[in-house]
Amino acid sequence: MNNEKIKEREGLVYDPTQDCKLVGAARALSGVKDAITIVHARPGCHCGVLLLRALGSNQNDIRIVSSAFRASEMIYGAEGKLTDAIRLSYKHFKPSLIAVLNCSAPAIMGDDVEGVVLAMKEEIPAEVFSLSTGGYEGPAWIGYEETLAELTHFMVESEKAENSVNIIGFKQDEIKAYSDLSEIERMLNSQGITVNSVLTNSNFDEIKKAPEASLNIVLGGDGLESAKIMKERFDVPYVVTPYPFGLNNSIEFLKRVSRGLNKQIDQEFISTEKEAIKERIERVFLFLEGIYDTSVAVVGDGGRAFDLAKFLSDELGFGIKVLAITSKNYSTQDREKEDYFESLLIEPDRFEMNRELKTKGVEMIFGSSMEKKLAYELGAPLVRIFYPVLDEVSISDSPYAGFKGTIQLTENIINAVISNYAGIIDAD
Amino acid sequence: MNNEKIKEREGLVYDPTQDCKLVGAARALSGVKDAITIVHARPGCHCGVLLLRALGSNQNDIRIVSSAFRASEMIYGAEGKLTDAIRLSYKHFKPSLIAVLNCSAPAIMGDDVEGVVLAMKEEIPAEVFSLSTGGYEGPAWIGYEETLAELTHFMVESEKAENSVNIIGFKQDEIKAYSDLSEIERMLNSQGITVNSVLTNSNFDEIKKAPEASLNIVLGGDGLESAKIMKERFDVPYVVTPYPFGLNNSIEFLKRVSRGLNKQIDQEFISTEKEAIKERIERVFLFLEGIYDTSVAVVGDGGRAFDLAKFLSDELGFGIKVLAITSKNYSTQDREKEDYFESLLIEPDRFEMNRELKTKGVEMIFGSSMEKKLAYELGAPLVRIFYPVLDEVSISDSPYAGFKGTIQLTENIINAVISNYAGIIDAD
Amino acid sequence: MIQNTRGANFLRPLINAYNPLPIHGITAIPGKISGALMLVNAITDAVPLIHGPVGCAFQRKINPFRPHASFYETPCTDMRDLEVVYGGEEKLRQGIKETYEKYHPALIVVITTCASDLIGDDFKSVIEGIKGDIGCEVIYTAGDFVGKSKPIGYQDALYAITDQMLCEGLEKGEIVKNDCSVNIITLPIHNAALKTAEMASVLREMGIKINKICFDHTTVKDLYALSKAELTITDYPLAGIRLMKEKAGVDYYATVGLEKYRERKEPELLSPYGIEGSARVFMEIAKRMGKEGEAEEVIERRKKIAVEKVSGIKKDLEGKTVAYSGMGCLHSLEQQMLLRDVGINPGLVIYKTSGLGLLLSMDAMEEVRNITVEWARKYGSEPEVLINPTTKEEIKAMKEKRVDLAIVSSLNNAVHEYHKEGIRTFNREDLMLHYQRIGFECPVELALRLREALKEPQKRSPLLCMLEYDTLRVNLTPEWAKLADIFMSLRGGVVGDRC
Amino acid sequence: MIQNTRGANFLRPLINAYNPLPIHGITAIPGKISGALMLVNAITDAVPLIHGPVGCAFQRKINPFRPHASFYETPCTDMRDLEVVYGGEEKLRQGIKETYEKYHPALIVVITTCASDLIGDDFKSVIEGIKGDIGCEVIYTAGDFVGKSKPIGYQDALYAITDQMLCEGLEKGEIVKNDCSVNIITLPIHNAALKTAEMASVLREMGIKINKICFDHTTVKDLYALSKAELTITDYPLAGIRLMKEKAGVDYYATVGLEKYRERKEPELLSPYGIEGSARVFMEIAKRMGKEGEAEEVIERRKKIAVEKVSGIKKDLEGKTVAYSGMGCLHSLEQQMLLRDVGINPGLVIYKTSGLGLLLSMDAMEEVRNITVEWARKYGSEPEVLINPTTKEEIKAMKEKRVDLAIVSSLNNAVHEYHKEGIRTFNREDLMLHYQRIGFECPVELALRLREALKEPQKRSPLLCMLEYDTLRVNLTPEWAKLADIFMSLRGGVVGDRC
Repeated sequence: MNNEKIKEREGLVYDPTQDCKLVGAARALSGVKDAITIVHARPGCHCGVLLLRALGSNQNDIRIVSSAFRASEMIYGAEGKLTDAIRLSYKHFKPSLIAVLNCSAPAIMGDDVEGVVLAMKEEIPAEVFSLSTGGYEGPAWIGYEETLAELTHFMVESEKAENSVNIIGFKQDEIKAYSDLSEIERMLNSQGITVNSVLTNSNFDEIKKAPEASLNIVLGGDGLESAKIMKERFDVPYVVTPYPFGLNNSIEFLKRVSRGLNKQIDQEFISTEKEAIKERIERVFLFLEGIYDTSVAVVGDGGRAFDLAKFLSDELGFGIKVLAITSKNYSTQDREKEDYFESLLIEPDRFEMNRELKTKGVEMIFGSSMEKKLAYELGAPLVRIFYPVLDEVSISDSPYAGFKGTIQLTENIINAVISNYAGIIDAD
Repeated sequence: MNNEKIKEREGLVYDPTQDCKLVGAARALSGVKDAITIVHARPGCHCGVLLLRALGSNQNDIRIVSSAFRASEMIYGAEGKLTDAIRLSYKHFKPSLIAVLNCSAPAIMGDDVEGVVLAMKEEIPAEVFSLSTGGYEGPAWIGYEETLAELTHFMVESEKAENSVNIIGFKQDEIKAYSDLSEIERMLNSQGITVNSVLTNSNFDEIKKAPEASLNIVLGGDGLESAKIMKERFDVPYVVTPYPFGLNNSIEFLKRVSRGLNKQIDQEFISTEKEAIKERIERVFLFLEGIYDTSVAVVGDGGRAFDLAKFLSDELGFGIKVLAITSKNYSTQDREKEDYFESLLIEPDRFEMNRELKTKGVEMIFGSSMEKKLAYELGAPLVRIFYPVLDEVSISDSPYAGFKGTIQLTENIINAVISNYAGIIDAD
Repeated sequence: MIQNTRGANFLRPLINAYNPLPIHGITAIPGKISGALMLVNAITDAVPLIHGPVGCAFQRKINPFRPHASFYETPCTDMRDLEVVYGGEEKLRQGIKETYEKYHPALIVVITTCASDLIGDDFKSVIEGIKGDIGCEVIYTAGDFVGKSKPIGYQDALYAITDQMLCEGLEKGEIVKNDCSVNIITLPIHNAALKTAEMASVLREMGIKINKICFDHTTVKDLYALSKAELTITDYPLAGIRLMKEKAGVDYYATVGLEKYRERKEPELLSPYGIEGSARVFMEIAKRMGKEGEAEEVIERRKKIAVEKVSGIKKDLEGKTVAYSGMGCLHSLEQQMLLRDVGINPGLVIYKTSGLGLLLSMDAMEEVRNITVEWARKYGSEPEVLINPTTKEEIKAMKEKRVDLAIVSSLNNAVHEYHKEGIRTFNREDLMLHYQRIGFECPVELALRLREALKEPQKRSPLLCMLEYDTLRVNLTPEWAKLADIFMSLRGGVVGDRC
Repeated sequence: MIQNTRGANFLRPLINAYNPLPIHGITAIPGKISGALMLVNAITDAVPLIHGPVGCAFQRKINPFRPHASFYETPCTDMRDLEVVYGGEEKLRQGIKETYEKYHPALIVVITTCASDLIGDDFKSVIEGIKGDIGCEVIYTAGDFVGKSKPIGYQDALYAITDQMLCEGLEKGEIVKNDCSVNIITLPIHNAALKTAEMASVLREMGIKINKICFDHTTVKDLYALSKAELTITDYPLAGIRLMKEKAGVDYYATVGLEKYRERKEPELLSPYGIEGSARVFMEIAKRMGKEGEAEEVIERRKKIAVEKVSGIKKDLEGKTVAYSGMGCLHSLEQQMLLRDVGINPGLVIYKTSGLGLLLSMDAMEEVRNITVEWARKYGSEPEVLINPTTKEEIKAMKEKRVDLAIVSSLNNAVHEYHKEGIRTFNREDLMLHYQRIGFECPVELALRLREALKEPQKRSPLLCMLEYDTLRVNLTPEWAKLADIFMSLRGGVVGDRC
């Protein structure tokens, strides 16, 4: 991959394809199942995070509270409101952890959030901590990394359990999160590996016990910082694996984990899964032949989009005209030299990205709900894979990840092509 | 339900919503896994059946052969071609059964198909039979019933196995056929019931052994004729069950089967499944509240559409503005008096049906691929449930039937509403 | 029986799908950026420029007022630490220039954020400094023009337009009036074009021209033309509209006469709906425009047609017992339409103050309640009134009264529980969201829809009945009820954004 | 680099999705009804009436030529036993009347079926009898007008239109000619409008008017106007077009000179594509229209632009070794475009006779093969020729020759196997289906696409490689190969419908 193909943002004005620190932190925290997140901010920030959560994941598991201060409190400080918010959160939810996300306004105002947190720690029998998440302080992925790193502070040294792993970088508000995790667990179990705790999709107590695992799996590179800390502090080694989109990534996932555990890989399991995939794709092989070589764009975060693009190119035979990484992580730079895409955009401005997709003759988009209008303008089907997905739900057992996910992805992709109204418009 | 709500076809000209005898017979036969179907007809009939099969089901399991005769043979008869077709089919596929479907042209020409069949039975070591399937001789569902009835002739008397059932009326070319069958089997197994043979999704040998079952389950009333024959000839009792769309139909399905086997129903299994459904719908309860009361039309065959409509009305709270039964079966008349729909069309002309849907303010259609243009014109999402589905595939484990199907249907329905381009058009 | 226009059938279920989302003053308040974006988005050739960090642009893409219709274009100045320390004016200046070059809009609306507000950037001078260098209009909205009027960002942005664009031109005295014409301005979330079609047609028939309808494919040019009208018709006298009167002499007429009601306490003033309400409103507009003579004939003729149509349908509704829930909200329809026009017979009226509490004080609520009962009596019914009943109690009462139809809100009443008990419902929320409007056709449509609801097949066992709900807020699960409780406690009773 | 028009990007993958379906003479032949429906469907105000049983209408909704675009309107006379015994003429008569009343079309095309043909209904007299009573044109197509010309139903229906509609009018001598104008008629499956745009523009520049382009939103009125042209340009001289010459004096020009080729054996005659091929075709048309003078300048100018553009791209293709598969089919592009225009250097030519066998006799195939090699030599290459190699052999040869790009067909070559071995491909099938057309722009586009293909990322491990394929027909699984074998044996070598 020569560098001429990598494009960085040109202008100053930025129609962002990524979110701010607050959202990265809130996402990480939402996977601590008995935690409450307090958004210490003016109403907009809280409303935004609440909407993302209510539209994009389990609608009955929100756990996001606003400190709800008013404009008038911007002058005298909103520490009182924050104190009330923490008290009320404890009263109503009895959480194990309360995390205060200190946003732009109180940060600039100079609220003494640390002071409030210290005082409340005395008062209520739950852990409380705060994080600096001013919008101007960095992008979402940094907020995510810092939050996971913060969680390591609560972890306790303990005996290692053999063949036990933690999964790091799992985000339970992605479209297929729950079924992806099931499939990943099934794959690991097939190799005699058990999952200790998931960062983040575990109770606070389980997260504290994370050092019991004998290996950390860093999914797609997300949460690498916390894995490094855990290696240093608790001597838990880690492997960075692909997010297991497709057959090859799934096998590679198992290989790296096995290698990390010094285990032999169970080839029989893989053969069985391969056979199952073969049997399913045989049923639609004519369509698969037909859509081979479709020109697509992949627009998603660094922890997922590279691996999806690789699957689409290598296994379905698609032409990846544009790979747009909307949000980096610490592995992104290493992956920029890979070669299954024609053009790579890093954290692009939406205006520039749309222009790029339009000139490249993209026929299908793999993205988030935010690519909906672009897809409409291009007349290209949109397959929603990446966060945030706000206009599609998944409550069935239908992963995109792993061996089963290979079948599900293939099905959805074929359907995205053949089951729209295009035929009628054409016939008109 | 008062009769003013039931509408029959008005005119003579018929833009059909159902197919002819040939297709019903071919569909039944395609589920005899080691059978070859010979379409004895001019090219069009064969091409039509082949397309339905290649686009609507397993693309690597076709087993439909044409006798391929030419116009010139319409004068002197095409018996020679038929003989060749049978020979070649045997030579290439070594099937257990060869079924000759005698279509309009040779039927009117007066080909001695019976004679050919008799001769070939001598020559090749496979069963051969023929059926009269002239397009003018009746609709698809009659062809289906007659084919299953014909299959009973090959069945052999045998000892009954306890808690063993046959499933009749299963059609393996429906969109979710394979996963529906898995789910139905899972449900039966949970009650200690095993599946003996499936009419039709079994080898010819398994079908011959159908009388080993202690009960026949007639899914949605399809194949009733064969169940009656088997009761008479082999003393296998039968129950007609709903097609298990939704929670209530699933429970009702298990109840009827248990009753038919004089078994206690395992309530614990049902409780667990209910709990699972509750947990999943909680995740999307806001959307479910939001789409409650959507005005819909259900356009499908009698063996499925009543049950789906009942689910949509009773459980999702939809208003069934129009229920169009595109193809009857022997249970249809009994069901006409049910009351969860506002207007019922029986085997309607497509022109009249479309007019009805357009005046009723239908906002979503549950139908087949044939309703695609109508849905487009109405600006209503189309959920493809009924045969034929030619523009959507399903190779994943994602049933519409049973307890799991309740979750999958709910997911797909929510997505049909929220994940189209409508929001963009609205915002424009 | 009701015909939809081709190709639009998806919209009702789509909008409804997102409607139960309990935000808007229940568990959250959309910030000012969202409101401003709503307005900018409704102007086809305008582009927003959010002066703040990425989050203020990315999260705001989700439109809290219409979550099904995102804001796909939200460029921002990508404010970082550096600007927070040294100020963001230069970045804003550059950003405006670049925005013009990229998007070539007719208008750039700079939307400020907490961050830019707090660091004290001088938006006004930045804009004044750069305006001449680029080929389009630039204004800014900072959320501080209109006080607490909701939805704050929308109000503020409209004010900014009036103040910074329209009044600018006015000072030069260049307005050529469009004689005897009116503007119709409603919130973009109210489907302006659809809901004002009849009003426009009635006014035209009276000889009143329609200058502009906002917001319906509105362009910047249309905005400039607003000041050509003699009168602006609006639901509520938004700050921007009041300013237009003050500075440009375009007087306004508010269809919901909240101000007058506070003086005169005549409940009719709150309801511009139904046959009489609409007639009153049209006549008042006509008077303001000096068209009483023409108006009388038009109104009488249209009224007559509507009355005839309704009475044709009324027969099927006679003798049916109805329960309805008190509206609380000012969009109230029961008095004018249900009782007077359609002539339904309420056996039961239900009040849920948990919902109302958000919107009106306890006194005001009592007032509304009294009005409701009084009205019912006037039309010959003596309804039982339930205050904050549990769903069980409601159902018990409905069964005792042999209620044929419950006209309730899917957001405040557990309609699926009613259905399970065999009680038919009519969703007030749906009417309000999609059909309610000023004019004579609406009561006819309501009558038709009620008749249909009476015939609707029963829904026997909704899956939603499996879930637990809060006993008071029957549309919220316990989880959400907790969030609502916390929010209420912290805000100390906010005024919602819905109305 | 290649820009698609807005909103049409879905079409290529959608059409491609259904393209590998092995019908059309491989395992089946679409019947005449499908062909007739294709034509009727292309006339916006025409409605078919299938005179036969329901199956002939229901199954035929699936369009074998374009499975993604069904025929949603296929009313039939619902023939039953009774009609088979007593005849269906009365039902047809009633059916025509009712069809008119229901659909109000400008034309009803009665399509007969095996059943109605065999029972001997007299379509002609039924139609003549009822024509006067209804307000539209009625014709019938019975599949017996045009012999074996493929696609039979399409040919037949076009013939029926010419015979029963156009020539009817002609006899009355009412034609007012559209001076110096031409029709362009292609199959509706060939995306007429898209693919003839440049041709129309070139002809217009020469002073030749375009009377009608068929089929592209064609109405019945447009059909009547066909006879006003002086000349019809078509790919193949369809029977209906020949009839138009005979009866209405509208001569025709076939761009693919199959008839002339049979006389003169000049391979160029088979290829109207590429810069020279297009120039020849345009000049021949101009001569027929008496516009040689104007034509010369236009062609020279357009040629020059194309040549310049191509040579700009050629640089990137120089020194690259290419393998290509022999086309066999008459849409052949290698000679004109690949060799002459783009100047590629073929190291390897592959022939698959299993595919060719369907279309040409062995002799004809040998002929085509010789032409191919001769052409390659002429342009300085001495390619190796492989006849019916296995995929393994192909790949081995390609690796030996260090092939940079294999220009092959996804329908005849196992492209996913090449990819697995690191060989880049260019899909001929895709070019043919979506882009190939007469004109000077096409070679430029081809050159661009070839250059892009050379840069395309490798596809390393296609899932399709997991499947078993037939060794000879590498696009078919063994299951389908058996169906194909049976079909071939029974038909004894049919002529396919594709070309």
